[in-house]
Amino acid sequence: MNVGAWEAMFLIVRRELCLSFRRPDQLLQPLVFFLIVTTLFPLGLSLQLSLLRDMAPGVLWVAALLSSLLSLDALFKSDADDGTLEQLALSGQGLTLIVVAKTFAHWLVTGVALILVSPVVGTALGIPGSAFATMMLSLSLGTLTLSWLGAIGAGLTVGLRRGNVLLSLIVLPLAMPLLIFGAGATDRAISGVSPTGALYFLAALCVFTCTLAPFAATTALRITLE
Amino acid sequence: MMNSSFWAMGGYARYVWPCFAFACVVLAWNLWSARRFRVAAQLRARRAAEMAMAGVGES
Amino acid sequence: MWTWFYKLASPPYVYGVAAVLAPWLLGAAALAMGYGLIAGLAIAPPDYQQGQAFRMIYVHVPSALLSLTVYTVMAAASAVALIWRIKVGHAVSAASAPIGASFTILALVTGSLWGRPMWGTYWAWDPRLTSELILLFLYVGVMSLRLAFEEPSRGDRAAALLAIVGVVNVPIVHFSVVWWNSLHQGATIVKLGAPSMPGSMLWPLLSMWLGFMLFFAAVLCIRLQGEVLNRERQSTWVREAVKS
Amino acid sequence: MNTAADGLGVEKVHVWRGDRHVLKGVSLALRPRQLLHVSGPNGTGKTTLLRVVCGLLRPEQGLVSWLGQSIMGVRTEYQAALAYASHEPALKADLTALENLRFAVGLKRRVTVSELRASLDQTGVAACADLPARVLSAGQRRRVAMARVLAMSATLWLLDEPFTNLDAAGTDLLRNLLQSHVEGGGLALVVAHHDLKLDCSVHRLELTA
Repeated sequence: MNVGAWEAMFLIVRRELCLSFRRPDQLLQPLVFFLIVTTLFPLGLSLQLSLLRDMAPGVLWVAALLSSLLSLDALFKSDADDGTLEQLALSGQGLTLIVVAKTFAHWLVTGVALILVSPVVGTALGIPGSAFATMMLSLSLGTLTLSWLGAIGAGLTVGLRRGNVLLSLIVLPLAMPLLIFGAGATDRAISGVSPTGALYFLAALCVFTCTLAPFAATTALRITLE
Repeated sequence: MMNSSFWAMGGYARYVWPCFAFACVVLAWNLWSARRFRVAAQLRARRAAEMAMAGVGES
Repeated sequence: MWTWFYKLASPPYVYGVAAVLAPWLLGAAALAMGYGLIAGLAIAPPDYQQGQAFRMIYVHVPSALLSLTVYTVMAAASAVALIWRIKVGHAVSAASAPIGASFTILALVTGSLWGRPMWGTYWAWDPRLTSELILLFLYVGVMSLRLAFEEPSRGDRAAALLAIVGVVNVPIVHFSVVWWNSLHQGATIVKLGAPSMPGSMLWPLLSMWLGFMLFFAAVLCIRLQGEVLNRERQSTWVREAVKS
Repeated sequence: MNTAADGLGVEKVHVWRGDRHVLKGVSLALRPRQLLHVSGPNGTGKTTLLRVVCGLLRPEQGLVSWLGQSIMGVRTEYQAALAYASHEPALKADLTALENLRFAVGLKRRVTVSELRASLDQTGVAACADLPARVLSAGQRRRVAMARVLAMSATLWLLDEPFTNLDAAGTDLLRNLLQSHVEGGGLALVVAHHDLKLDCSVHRLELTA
C-alpha cells in the first residue's frame, strides 16, 4: 500500500502549487521585480531602441537571474520555519525526492512566469520578434538550471537568519556560465546568426546541473536539518 | 652590478616593482595572520583547559 | 601503507606533524623563492616582445597556479571530511581557504599590473583574469558560509559541500569565459599568456612555483594547528599540548 | 548488543552541540507493546534524542537500530514506519487542517478523505477540518497534529511533549489513544514532563544534566 515515487512527487508538486496560489501576492513579486529591473536599464542608458538592442539580451538575462534568486530563498525557508520540512523529510519517501519535487514546483511557479513575460519585456528592450523563440528557449533552460543551483544554495542557507544575501553570493558565481551562454544565444539570435552553438552548451549545463544538483541539495538540507 | 638600468626595468619599473612589492605583502600577511591565528587558538585552548581544571562546570 | 593514512586522521598526530614540518617547509620555500627571484629579476634575459615587463610572470603565474591548486586541496579535504567523516579534513579545508583567497588576490593584482603595458588599462576582461576573479568569489562564498553558522561542525559541513560544488564548476566557468571572450573580443587583443621560454627563463619560474607551493604548505601547517586546536578544545590531548 | 530484534534499539549514543556534550552514551531498547516515557529537566537533550532516534540527526558515536538493522542502512523504510510529532504542531498556516493531513499522510500511504475526516473526528477537531490552520487555537493545532499521527497508522510513535496546550479532555483523549496504540502492538517514545498514568507497560528514562 506504499505510495509510489511518482505519485508522491506529484502530490508534493500539487502541495507547492496549492500553497503558492494561496498567496498570489508572493507569486507576483518576483515577476514585478523582473519588470522593474528591466525598466531601470532604459532609464539609466538611453531610450533609443537601436542602442538598447545590443544591451537587451544581457539586461533581460541579468534581470531574470536576480528575480529568480529573490524567490529562491523561500524555497525551503517557509517549510523549515514551521517544522513541516521535517515532516516531509520523515515521510519515508527520501529527502532527494522531496527536494526534486519542491524545486520543480518552484521552477513551475517562478521560471515559467518569467518565460511567459519575457516577450513583453523583450519588445520593450527592442528585441525583434524573430529572436523570441530562442530567447524563451534559452530562458527556460536557464531558469531551470538556476532553480537547481538555487536549491543547493537555499539548502545550505535555510537555517541562517540573514541567509538571503549569502544565498546570492553563493549561487551567482555558479550561475555565470548560464548567463554567458543564455545571453550569448539570445544575442546571436538577434543578429541573425544561428544560436544553436550557445543553446547546446546551455542545454548541456542544464542537464549536468539537473542530474547532480539534487544530491548536493539533499546533502545540504540534511546538514541544516540536523 | 646593481646599476640604474636594472632598477629601471626597461621603463617598466612602475609596474614591475609594485608587482613584486605586493607579492611580498601578501606572503608576509599570510605568515603573520597564520601565526596570530595559531597563538589565539592556543590561548583559547589554554583558557578552556584551566576552566576545566578548576572544575568550573562545563554544562 | 594504510596505517600512515589512518594516523593522519587523528588530530593530535596531525597537530604534531604540522608543528614539526612548518619551519622546514618555510626554510625550503625561502630557498626556492630566493633563487627564483634573483634569477628571474637579474639573470634571465628580457623577453624580445615584452622586454623587462615579462619578469612579472615570476609572481603572477605561480600565484595563479596556486590559487587553483589550493582550491583543489580545499575541495579534496572537504570531500574526505564529508564522505569519511574525518574532522581533520574540515580543519585542512578551513585553514587553506584564506591562503587560497590571498593568492587569488595576488594573481589578480599582478595580472592587471602585468596587463597594463599591453592593454593601456589595468583591466581588459582577459579570459584568464576573469576566471581568476570568479574563483575569488567562490573562495569568499566558502569562507563566509563557514562563518555564517553558530555551530562550527555544521558550518564545516556546509562549507565542505559548497567547496565540492565549486570545484566542479571551476572548469565550467573557465571554459565558458574563454568561449565568451572569443565570441566578443576576437583575437585582436593579445591575451595574457606566458611567452614560450628558453631554459634560462624557465628555471626561475619553476623554482618560484616550487617556492610558492612550499610556502603554501608551510602556512597551511601553521594555520592547521590553530584550526585543529579550535575544533578539539575539549579533548584531553589538547590540555597536555597547551599546558607545556 | 541488546538490539531489540523486533523493535527499536539505541546503543551508547553521544551527541555534541558545539562544545556542549548533550547526549552522554544514552542506551535504550523498545519492543512492541511497550511505551518509553522520557523525561528530565530542560536542555538535557530530550528533543535531541528524539531527532537521533528518527534519523534526522546522525550521532557522533553510537547506533540506532530498527528491527535489528541500523537505521542509516534502511533509512527510508524505517522512516516510513514511524510517525514523528515535533514540539510545535508543524502545520502549514495557509492550508486547511484536512489539506495539511492529506499532503502529510498522503506521502506515507494512500488515504481517502473520509479516513482523514475520521481521524480528525477521533481527536475531536472534525469541525475545523476545512478551516485554515492559521485560525486554529494552539490546542486545536495539537489535536490536528495528533490526528495526523493517527492517520499515518505507523508502528512507531515518536512524540515530543504531545500534551502541551491540551485541555483536560484532550489529555485524556491522548492518553487513551496512546493506550490503544501500545496495546495494539505499536511502540511509542513519548517526551513529557508529568506522569502519564497509563496502565500498559511503561518504561521510564530519566535524562540528567
